[in-house]
Amino acid sequence: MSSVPVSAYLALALILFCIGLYGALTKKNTVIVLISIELMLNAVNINLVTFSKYGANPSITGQVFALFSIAVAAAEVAVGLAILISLYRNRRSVNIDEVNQLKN
Amino acid sequence: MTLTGEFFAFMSLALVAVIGGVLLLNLTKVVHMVVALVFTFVSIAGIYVLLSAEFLAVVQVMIYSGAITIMMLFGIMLTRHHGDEAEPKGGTLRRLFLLVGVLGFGAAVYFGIYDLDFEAVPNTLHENNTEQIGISLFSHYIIPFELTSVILLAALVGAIVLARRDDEKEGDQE
Amino acid sequence: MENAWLIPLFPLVSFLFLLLFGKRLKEASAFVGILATLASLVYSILVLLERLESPTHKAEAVWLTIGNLELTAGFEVNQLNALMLVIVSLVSFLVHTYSKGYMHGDERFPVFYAYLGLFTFAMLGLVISPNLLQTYIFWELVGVGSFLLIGFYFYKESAKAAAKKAFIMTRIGDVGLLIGMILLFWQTGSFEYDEIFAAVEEGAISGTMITLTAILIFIGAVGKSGQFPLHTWLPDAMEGPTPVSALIHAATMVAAGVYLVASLFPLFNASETAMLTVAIIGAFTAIFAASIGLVQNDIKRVLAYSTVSQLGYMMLALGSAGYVAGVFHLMTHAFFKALLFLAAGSVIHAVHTQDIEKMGGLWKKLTFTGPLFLIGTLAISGVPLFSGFFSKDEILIAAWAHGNYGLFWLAVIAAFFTAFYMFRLFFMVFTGEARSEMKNVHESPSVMTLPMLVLAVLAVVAGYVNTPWFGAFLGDWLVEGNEALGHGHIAGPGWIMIVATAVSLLGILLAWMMYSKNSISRDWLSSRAPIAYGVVKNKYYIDEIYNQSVVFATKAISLFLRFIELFVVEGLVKLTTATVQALGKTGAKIQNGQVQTYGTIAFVGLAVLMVIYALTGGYL
Amino acid sequence: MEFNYFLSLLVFSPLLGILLLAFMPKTNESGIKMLGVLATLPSLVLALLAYFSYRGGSDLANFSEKFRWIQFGGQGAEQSGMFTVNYELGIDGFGLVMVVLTAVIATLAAIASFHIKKEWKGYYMLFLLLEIGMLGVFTAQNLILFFLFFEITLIPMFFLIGKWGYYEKEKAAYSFLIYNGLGSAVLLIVIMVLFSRTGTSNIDMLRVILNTENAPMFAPISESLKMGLLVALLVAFGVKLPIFPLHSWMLRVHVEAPPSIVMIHSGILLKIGAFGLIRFGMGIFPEQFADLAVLLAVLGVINLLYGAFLAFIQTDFKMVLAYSSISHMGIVLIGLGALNEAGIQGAIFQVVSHGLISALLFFLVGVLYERTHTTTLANLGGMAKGMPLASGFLLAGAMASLGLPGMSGFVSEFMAFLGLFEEMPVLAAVGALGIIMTAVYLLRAVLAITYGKAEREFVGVSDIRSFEWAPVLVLIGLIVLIGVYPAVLSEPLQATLETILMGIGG
Repeated sequence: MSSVPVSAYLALALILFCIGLYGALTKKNTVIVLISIELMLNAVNINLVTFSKYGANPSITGQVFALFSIAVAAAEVAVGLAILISLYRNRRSVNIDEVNQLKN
Repeated sequence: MTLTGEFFAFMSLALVAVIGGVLLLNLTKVVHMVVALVFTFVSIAGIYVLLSAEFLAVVQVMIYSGAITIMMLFGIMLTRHHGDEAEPKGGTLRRLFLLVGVLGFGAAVYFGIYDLDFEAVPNTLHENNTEQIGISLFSHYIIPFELTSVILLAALVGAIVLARRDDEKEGDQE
Repeated sequence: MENAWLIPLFPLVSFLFLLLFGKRLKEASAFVGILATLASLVYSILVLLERLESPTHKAEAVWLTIGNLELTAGFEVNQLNALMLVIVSLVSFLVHTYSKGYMHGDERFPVFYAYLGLFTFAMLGLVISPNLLQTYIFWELVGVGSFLLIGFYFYKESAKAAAKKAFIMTRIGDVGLLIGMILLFWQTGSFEYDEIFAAVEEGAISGTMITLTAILIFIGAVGKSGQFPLHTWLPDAMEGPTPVSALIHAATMVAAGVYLVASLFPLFNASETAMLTVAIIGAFTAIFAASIGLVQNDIKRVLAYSTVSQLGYMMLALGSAGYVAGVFHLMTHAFFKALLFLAAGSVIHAVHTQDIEKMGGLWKKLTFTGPLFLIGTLAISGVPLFSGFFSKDEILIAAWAHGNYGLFWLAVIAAFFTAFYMFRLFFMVFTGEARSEMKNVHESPSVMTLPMLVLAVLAVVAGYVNTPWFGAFLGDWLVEGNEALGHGHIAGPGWIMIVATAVSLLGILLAWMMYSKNSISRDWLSSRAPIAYGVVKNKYYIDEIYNQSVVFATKAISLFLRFIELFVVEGLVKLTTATVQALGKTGAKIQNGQVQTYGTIAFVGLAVLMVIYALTGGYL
Repeated sequence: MEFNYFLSLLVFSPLLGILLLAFMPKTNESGIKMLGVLATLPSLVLALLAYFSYRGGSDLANFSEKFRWIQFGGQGAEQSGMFTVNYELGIDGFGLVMVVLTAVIATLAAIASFHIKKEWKGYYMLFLLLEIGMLGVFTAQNLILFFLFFEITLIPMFFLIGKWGYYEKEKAAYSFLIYNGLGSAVLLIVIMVLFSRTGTSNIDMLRVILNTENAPMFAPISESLKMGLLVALLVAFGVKLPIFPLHSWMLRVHVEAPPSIVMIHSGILLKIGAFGLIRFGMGIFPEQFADLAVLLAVLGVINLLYGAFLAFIQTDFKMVLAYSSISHMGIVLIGLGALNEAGIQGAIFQVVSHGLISALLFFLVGVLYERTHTTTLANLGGMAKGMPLASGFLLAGAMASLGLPGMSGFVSEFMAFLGLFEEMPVLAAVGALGIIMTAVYLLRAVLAITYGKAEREFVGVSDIRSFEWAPVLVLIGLIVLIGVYPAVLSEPLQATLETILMGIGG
């Protein structure tokens, strides 16, 4: 039997998620914001994999989903960086404070 | 809870992951932050191994620790950074507000999971893990799999278009 | 007697008629008023005569229904009421007649008569009321009549102030009456006098309650009858035309307080404390007002303080269980005080001043008014054979017999004061040399002197209906069939009569020596004890004290409440608006266009919701 | 006798006037004014007809009318009659009295509106709309209809104050709208809770349902919820009445609105608060109301004294009257707080009596302002010289207001205190101080205007003339009539009182 309880994995995922969230909402650098979002996705992946093993109905599905998630995250990073670069070209800055087009 | 090797492994991996995350928040240089996060990603790969997901662990190392981190570093390098990486002043109220929110959220979720434990059911995930994933992916999840490829394609095209259109604009201006 | 309710209606008709057509009638309005009061007078005399033989008549109808309660209105003719009817309608009739001469030439002549009609109506209505509620209604109406007449010269600031003061001071008393009356109602279940008395007799009300209600009702009487401490309005009320002072502030309305206590006598009699309160207030007022009267220089004010003092006598009588004495003095006082006021009016009419320092030597010029004034003075001073002598004597005996020895001696001193200041007034006005130039001094027309003559006759003879020598006819009749009212005549030691005579003669003598013969210097008192003189001269500074305390306190409370209004109530309003505005501004500020801010807000909102769900277990 | 559509006709007859006014040329001043007054007459005639046929023995239930109007909920609800909102009008004794009062004061205020100086057309159209709202409020038999009419009164009032008022009219209009809008919002919440939980909005049915054990309901209404609803009602109608400390809007309206509108406002609109409290508060939640009785009595005494003391130091006659209204509404609360026959009847009497008296006083304020262009006490004085009649009536109005016997004010004041003395003698004795204060501040103000030395500039002013006689005489006449012969008012009320008291169980 496992000596590490489910809740420990979940707690780890929670901590990472919170760190990612905090980073995503406070960091000024857009690159760091993007990477913080990756961290949040990773935390979610941990949950998926954990439940795939220790869930009420363990199966491979969780891992498959994590895989999908990683794939989508990779795509997202690609697009995100593309936007970042185009933004930088327009504004000469990656400071997220200066991105406030929503206001106008 | 018994003190087993698995426990030690988990504890050390988790510790490294969390430290990586905290460093992400506290370091001042962008490159250092990304590097700190590499540790986190690798530890997460280790956690996957503990959770009998060897294939996923490898993918994690390849995609995150490899591809994404490299891309991020390229992004950083492509965008010029002024010397001052110090956080701009102001926004402390919002940070505090957010911190309270995050802690509240964490507490609320932790309240939900802290004594969660399922009846452990014997499983066979660790046997031929990659094969299992492959079977599942190409039989049951074939349509999502194909759709993922569409997404990746779209992302690829999108990224190119985003970058190129700006080039043209710049070219027009120049 | 079945139609006694018509008596008040005559003046009411006169009031309404003059209100509508007075403008066209001009001075002919006087005839309307005189005729109406004459009708009332004749009817009242008929009712009185009938009442001498037949028993009390009472008739009532439902006035107001409150669920199961039925409040009634009607009229009652008992001995006291019948007597009051005659007194009121007689004085009213005489004053109506007198005013025709006195008010001649006033541009608001019809209005004056209309007001007189209103007052007479209310006063007559008051004295035939069979229950407390109706009494209260007319009680207030006479107050209004008095208010209107005091303020008749509305363009004078002093008249305005006096009218306002009169109304408010009596209103204070009225609230006492109202509270007492309502408390009594919930104790006995009725406003009817006879039912209240029955309940008192059965012991249905606790002793404390009797005392409480009696004293509360007495507060009403204090206000109306100008007793201490609510007396200050009465001297000021002299701002009204003099016939008004004679009618309202001497003979009728101010006596209403005495009448009220008299008609509720069984209630008062059931409580020793209440009786003692009445007696003490009465005796104190008697000597207190008399002492002020000693030094006043306004002819009407002297008479006003004398009225206050005499009313105090009546209260003392009632408080000493001298029911008959009180009512008797009420009657004689009505006659001689009305006479004095009318005579004073005649003097004022002739010399156009009220300051006695400026008068003097009028005896020869006012050949008719002078002797009549003297008769009144003699009567009020208690000189034997005049009416005031008998009634005052009765009061002194009642006080002695009831065991109020201290109050008795106070009353005796007050009697001395009375004789002194009344003759001081007489000597200063009528004897000696004129102290200022007076032209065109002429005797009043007969329409003014005739009423005075009638009153003078009554001032002399009215006393003989109730004397220790020829039988207490009035007393026996008043208490007939009602033991609760006490005996018709209270026997007292014979020396009281001698003492009373002696003090009044002493007072006259002293006044003669000071003001006529000048053998004692006039400023004897003012030079010896200037402080005491100043205090008395300024009416013990009561007005000033009230101004400093009650009026000031009222203003302070008002200002304090305005402070609350401005800062608390309005402050709350402003706080609310400020909060709403601040919320709106914050909301606008948050919309800064940054994704992170939006994300923060959205996420914190989610977190708050989650925390709430977690804490409430998922169900709100 | 059949009275189909009688009440609808009564309530909506001013609509005819609005339609006709719409076709009048804007400049035809006298025509518009005449039409405006005439348009109020049908309601008056019908209201009086209803009153006299009631006094003649006709049953008030005959006047009721009812049509199915709006259906909420699905098929099943329609069959069971639940969640149906009917258009239903009806009157009981209290409603009848209020309708007559409204019709009378509306006509008189229409006459008083002759003083209005501009845009008569719009004025009279709004005025008539206001009258529809007021009549509807007193005849509506269900809460939703009541609410609609209640709101109809708000909008014309807003424009009437904001357009035809004095210097700070806009501010007054806004504070009127905001306060009353909030009150309405609270009222709407109460109505919706009741409607959604019981499936009916009919007042009589609500009374039955809420006071029967285990009556069928969609969702239970606990005792504490009932209490909450009652408190909400108290707030909603307390704004209207107004109860301290919700009164500050009303002062502004009294001062800034044109006098003819204040006649309506002080005469009737404030009374909707009292009407609502009696009809809904006391009618639907009798038990909870009994629990709140002490609070109400205390609030009443506070209102009475607070208004009186503040009226004492005001320098503007209109402010004096405004605070006097607060003070007099305290007597309504005192009567309600007493919660016995005498008290409630006293409260209703006070509602009617104060309606008449304040209408009279504000009409005279209008007359005075018309001539002197000021209502500041310090600037006035000696008006009895130049306009003896108006001064006389002003004095009479003040006397009625301070509760002189023989006038309506006394009867109501007396009964309210009679009631309260039975229940809470000490509190009542404190409140009785208010009777003295009333005399003090009213005499101070009225004497400052009428007595004393005449200001030279006002010597030549004319007295009451032509059309001004009608309101004065009618109002004085009614005040004296009620004062001398209160049965005209008390008899129609007896049945209503019995119903209310049965609910309270006293």
